[in-house]
Amino acid sequence: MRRNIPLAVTFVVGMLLIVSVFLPPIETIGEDFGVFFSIIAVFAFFLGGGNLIKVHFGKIMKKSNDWEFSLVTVVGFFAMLIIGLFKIGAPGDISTSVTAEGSYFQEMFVYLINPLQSTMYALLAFFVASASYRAFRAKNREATILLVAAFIILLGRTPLGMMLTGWIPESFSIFQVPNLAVWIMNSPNLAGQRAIMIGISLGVVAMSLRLILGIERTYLGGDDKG
Amino acid sequence: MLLLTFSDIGLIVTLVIIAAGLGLILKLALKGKEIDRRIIFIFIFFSVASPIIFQIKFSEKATAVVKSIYDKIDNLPEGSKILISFDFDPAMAPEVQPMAIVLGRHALIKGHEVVFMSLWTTGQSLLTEIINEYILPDFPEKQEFIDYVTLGFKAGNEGVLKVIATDFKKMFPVDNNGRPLDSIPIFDGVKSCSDFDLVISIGGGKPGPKEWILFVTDPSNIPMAVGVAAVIAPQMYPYYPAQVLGIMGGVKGAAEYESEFIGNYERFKDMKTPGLLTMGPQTLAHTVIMAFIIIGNIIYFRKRKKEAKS
Amino acid sequence: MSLILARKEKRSSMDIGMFFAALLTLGIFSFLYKDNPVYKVCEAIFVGVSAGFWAITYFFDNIHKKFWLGVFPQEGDSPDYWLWGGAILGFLMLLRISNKIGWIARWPLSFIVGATAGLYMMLYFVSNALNQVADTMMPIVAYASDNSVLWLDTFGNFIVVLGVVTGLIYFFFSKEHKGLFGTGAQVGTWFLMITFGASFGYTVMSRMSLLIGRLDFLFGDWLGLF
Amino acid sequence: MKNSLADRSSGGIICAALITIFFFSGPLHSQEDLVSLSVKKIAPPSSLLATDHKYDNGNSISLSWVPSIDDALMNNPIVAYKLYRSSNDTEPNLIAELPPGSSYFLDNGVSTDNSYSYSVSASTNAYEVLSNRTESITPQSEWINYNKKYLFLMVMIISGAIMYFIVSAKRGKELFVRKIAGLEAIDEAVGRATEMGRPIMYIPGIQDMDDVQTIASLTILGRITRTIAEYDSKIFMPVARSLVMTAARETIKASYQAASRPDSYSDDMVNYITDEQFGYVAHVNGLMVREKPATVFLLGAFFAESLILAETGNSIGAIQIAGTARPAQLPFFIAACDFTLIGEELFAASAYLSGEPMQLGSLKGQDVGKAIAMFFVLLGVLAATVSAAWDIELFNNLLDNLNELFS
Repeated sequence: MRRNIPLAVTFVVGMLLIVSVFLPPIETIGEDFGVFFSIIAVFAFFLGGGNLIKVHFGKIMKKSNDWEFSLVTVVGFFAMLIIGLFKIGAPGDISTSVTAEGSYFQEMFVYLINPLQSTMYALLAFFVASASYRAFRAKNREATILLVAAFIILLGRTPLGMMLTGWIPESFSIFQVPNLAVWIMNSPNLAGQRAIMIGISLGVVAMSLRLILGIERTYLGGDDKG
Repeated sequence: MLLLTFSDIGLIVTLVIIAAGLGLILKLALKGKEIDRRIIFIFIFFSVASPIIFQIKFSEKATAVVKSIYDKIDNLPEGSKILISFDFDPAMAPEVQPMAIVLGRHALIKGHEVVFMSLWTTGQSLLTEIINEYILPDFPEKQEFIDYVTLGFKAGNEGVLKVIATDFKKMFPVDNNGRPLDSIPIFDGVKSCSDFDLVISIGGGKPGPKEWILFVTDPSNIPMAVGVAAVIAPQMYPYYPAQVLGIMGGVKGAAEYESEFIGNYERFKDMKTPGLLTMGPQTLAHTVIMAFIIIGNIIYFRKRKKEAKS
Repeated sequence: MSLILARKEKRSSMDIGMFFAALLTLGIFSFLYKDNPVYKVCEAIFVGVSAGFWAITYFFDNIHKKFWLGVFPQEGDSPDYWLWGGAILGFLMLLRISNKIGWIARWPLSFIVGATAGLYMMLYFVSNALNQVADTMMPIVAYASDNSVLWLDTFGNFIVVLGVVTGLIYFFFSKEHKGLFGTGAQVGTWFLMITFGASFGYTVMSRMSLLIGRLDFLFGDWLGLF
Repeated sequence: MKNSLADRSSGGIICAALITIFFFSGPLHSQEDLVSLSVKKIAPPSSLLATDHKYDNGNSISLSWVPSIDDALMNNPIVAYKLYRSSNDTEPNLIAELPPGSSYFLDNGVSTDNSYSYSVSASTNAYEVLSNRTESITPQSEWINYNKKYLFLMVMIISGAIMYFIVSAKRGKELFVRKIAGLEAIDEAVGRATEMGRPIMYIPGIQDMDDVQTIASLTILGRITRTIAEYDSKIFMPVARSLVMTAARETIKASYQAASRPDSYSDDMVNYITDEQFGYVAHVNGLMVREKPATVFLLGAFFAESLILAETGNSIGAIQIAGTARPAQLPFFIAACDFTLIGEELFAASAYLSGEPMQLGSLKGQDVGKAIAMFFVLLGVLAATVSAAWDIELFNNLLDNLNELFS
């Protein structure tokens, strides 16, 4: 029971979504699933959010290492819930959107979440540099190809590229670095991307079939005791 | 007389510091020492921050694809009619907005008659903002309807293009403010897009430059130039030079154009050039990254040599 | 005033929101040196506030807009009863808390897994496999409008086809990479390496713009240097 | 335009018409009417045909008509075609305005409950002329979309190949599967963590359970935790989605049971952090430098955070095994991680690790899929090249057929 019902559900639902592509009356069932999913996900949030509170309250109660920061997290979480649920600061009555201009919820987004988001994102500028320093070394043939391709593209995107190779006559202009960079992006890069994408789609088809047919069932537990 | 500006001093200081730092690191590298990633971080921070603070601009030499657009606008006789379409939204704006600004300025200073429009709903407010806040303040002498006109946004995507290719006023009976096109001097003698001497689309999504080429300028053989986001640029190259006379790709394309523009027009020597200003830090950072890749390889080969010996 | 772009946090430097935004920006950057209490505070705020942000957003978007207004619509519309299905599955999910009947939570899970498998199988098959194969079926020899052969484009086309085929050979699982087949796989890896190197180099610039944006905010909007 | 009036030989008639119309039109629209008067009368669009759109759920009707003969390329007086629909013989409503030159429209706003009739008009700036009304039509719902027969065929071939090898493997046919370096390294990576007495960190990407990569990641998690349970190492797994938390707990629990160590399992192994992409990353970064895991798995759907996580993991000296099916993020994993599962390998990983014949059989089936893809690529290239160069009919037809097959 505990195993077979879930396996049957997976099979039926999976097959339904596959054949729905060919059957007009149930064509939109995929979109309906999206709505279903978003509702289920909100319910699941009670588990996730509950876990968040549990973990941090636990730390605060036990006064374990770094409990002060847990306090900050919990206060932030509840503050956001209250501000949002009661739409504090939102102009007009309760029917206005929670993200309306001037609502505290929106202000929190603009002045707290937004700068945090964009700064975390901006860390990439540094990591891109340290990763290329470490990874782009001519250790073997593959690594050398990687290095050369990356270097040409990098060079092609600065004035240096034109400065170094601008002298090459127009009839051989493909060897000017900026043009070479465009060629690499359009030919070998495109080919590699396509091979990866075709491979991925076949991988997805095979894995989906394994899941639907119940051959792959790790997500339900490895054996029959569960 | 040699007069150094604030930016020049900044550039010299920055270059000296970076060069000295890299030299020092190279020396350590030759001894076979690995570099802490935080040193790389400092270099990246410095090479981005310093050009921003000192407003350093590198003069970009315009590549042929960009230069051809500049030359086209520069060489058209005064009073030529140019159509510029802003086909982008705020998300794409950082990359392509600089192009819109500099193209607008260039067309106006040459005394051309410029028509602005947009195929994107979200382009409408950007269009107004760019024209009123960036372009017009420098041209108090220019008159609406005689020197320029804003048609605003028109819904219908490619449909709009198919119509204006043969009949402009059918799609735009009135301008942005409801004034009939027939009463606007710029539109005297304009029947379709073919009556423009140059059409420029700035954007990167759909509808955008590609649709302009396919539906309007290619069938009627109208001179066409495009400005696109960097990721789209490779898709535009197949159209060059037969179907489009030039392409500006990403901030770099904008910077090349700005460089050409401020170099030739004394009046705009000190204008704000968002393209060049973003390119400054990017160029330095790219150069620093490439330097580190080279240093990394030097360290690697040193080590391998040592290991081979022992 | 900002040097390059107009952003959301557009206010005078005296503003308290602006001050916080700048402080959080610096706090996140401090992680680059090493982990420290300031970063920990930023992290704690980020986690708490953003979890609350999403909880509220999900609540209003999914439960209120999609579910509640769906089953209890405004006058004139007929209610979508099937949405209850999502709510019931969501409720079953919550049974996870119980030790005794927690296993029922697997039903909604298997529903999701089945649906995702079915949906993605078709989606990937069409958009990745079929479309990419179709795009590669092109003439190798490229002609100019006067019927002369464009050698460079022809070479580019040849490279694309070669790259796709050898790239796919690399992904073969059930055949040993030996002999001619091995050579094919080897060439395939080279194409993949070019792809990775080129894509890496190509993204460096956009990553730098993120940092430029942040520094522009710090120096321009906040400190008002220009 | 106004000058053209004078050129007419039948100027008198037009003048008469002009005066007549002038009288009938009120003074309110006088200006507009003056413009319209200079436009000659236009012919209506004709032969409007409303047919049920085939192979749909009865929610569309296709309309086609012959454009007005005045719809010409030069000096076209027509501004738009307007489509009117009347449902169940009620008052017609305007449903669409189309640019000149149009002759087709798909009306998606219908249902099988009503019957509809249509008319189309051609209009100039001031003048509109209607076509005949069509017969009443009720859209039909079909059960099967025959337009997708080739897609169905392709799906059947690929799925058939995969299932054939699953079945033949089940019957005991030996199958060879080449080594995948990233997966071979798992045992060693887990062992290393055990030796060093440090935990293992598992990150399943930042997408929810409705992304197939997350599911692939959880199937791999099931295999890896089995090994972890056997070695008795510690695993911790911060996640960005509540559903993934629940599913991952189920998976890990089951693996611990399978390894006969159910007591070692605890819910604390998996924790929900936040749905916010970079909030999650901020926390995971902090966790990495504080907990110093010896091994980090980054398997699933990753976006811009891929490199932030991988570089931080690298800075603490962890062995990193990564994998994603998002082509844009692969370069970063290749650069910063020790082993990377590239696209398809991510989906094959669980089957590979299981070592079960049926699972391995499906990998063989996948290879058949790749062989078919290669075959069609080469065939298509051949057909297209020959057809472009010499215009041989056989190859032209072949190319047409292939294009239809892949449309």
